[in-house]
Amino acid sequence: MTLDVLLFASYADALGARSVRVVVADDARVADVVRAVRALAPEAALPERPLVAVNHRYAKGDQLVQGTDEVALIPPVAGG
Amino acid sequence: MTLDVLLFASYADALGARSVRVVVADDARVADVVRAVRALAPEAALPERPLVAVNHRYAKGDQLVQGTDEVALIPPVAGG
Amino acid sequence: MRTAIVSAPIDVAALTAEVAAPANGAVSLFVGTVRDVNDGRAVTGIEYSAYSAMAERELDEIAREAGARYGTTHVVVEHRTGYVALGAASVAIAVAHAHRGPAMDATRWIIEQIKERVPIWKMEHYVDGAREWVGQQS
Amino acid sequence: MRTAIVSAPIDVAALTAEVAAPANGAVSLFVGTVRDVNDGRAVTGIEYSAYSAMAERELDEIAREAGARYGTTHVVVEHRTGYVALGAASVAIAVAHAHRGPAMDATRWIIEQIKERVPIWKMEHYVDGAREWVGQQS
Repeated sequence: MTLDVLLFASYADALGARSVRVVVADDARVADVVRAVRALAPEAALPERPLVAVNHRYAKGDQLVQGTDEVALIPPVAGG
Repeated sequence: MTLDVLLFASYADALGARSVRVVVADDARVADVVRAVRALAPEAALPERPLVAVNHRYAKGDQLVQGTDEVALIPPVAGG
Repeated sequence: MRTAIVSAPIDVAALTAEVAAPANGAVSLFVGTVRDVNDGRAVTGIEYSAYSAMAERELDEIAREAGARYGTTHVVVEHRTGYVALGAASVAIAVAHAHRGPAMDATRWIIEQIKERVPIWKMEHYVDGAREWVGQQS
Repeated sequence: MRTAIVSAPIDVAALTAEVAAPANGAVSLFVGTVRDVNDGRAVTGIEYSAYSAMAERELDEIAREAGARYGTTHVVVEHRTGYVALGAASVAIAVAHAHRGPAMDATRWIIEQIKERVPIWKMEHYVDGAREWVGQQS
């Protein structure tokens, strides 16, 4: 399936885009999506295990992803 | 010596006055002043050991009192 | 640093503005207000009275101690006297600090100290017309 | 209870008024502001960006959790996005409660949670013209 993964702050800068399109297996999990995004980024631009949100909630690496999900990579937060 | 002892809140109500005049020995201590004030009050209207301030500072029972001191009996405080 | 016993309404926004400074990343504010019910009795307002000269001295000392303890000079405290109606502020404490932790710690320390040692008393006015000193059952 | 990610200046006095209620004896407020120096570098302002939909959801969840945990529905939180100048508020939290302890506890819990989990990022602008993401050295 094809997914548009949202990027923010330093991650968006690293990839020069607010979102990137990746193709993953239909039974892909969060970790697979991360791997696919990292393959598009310069070496070491993204950490191995960035925080990921699926449909506006933090998700673990083994969570299954569906084609209709909104997936986002979340840089270390700095609100306040 | 003669002292005008200041009273507040429920203590002022108990004695029907904002201050009372007492006569104590020249070498009187805070506890002596308290005793003199209690002698003017209805039974149980003042506790045996009320808080006392001398010149705007809390004072212990054994502190010596001078005729020029401002002495006050302080009911349980309830600020805030 | 400023503390005062005041007889006019407290302007909370002004206090907050007063402590602000470019070196501070945090402002903590506490406002005590008159509640509609206390110990199950309906309250219409509270009459605050103070031993003013001593209360001013104690408030000032509390602010100074808080400043030394938590590392800031940006402390403002005002406490009301007179009749304070339902919902109105009886006390307001504003503390600004470079960091949030000490700003909030100082605010809490100040209100606890005020309750413990500032010579201020309150007489509650109840809906049924009764009036009573608070916390002075002898 | 109300939370919002906002792009206009935060009206701190309005927030304080918004949580007030006759049953409350305490209002606690925390305001985070932009400091003039961070890690030894002179700052002119901070550009806040957010994953807005998720940030709104997290803020709302934090306020609800705080309400349940500390026993109040009188919680208002606003967090800025966009450019926030030196001294201006980036976040404000107002909590009212019958009692002062839980009001202050809830305020502190909320700001800690915001810092931990709300997807908001800041880029500091320095006097020398440089700009840098904060806390994102990879």
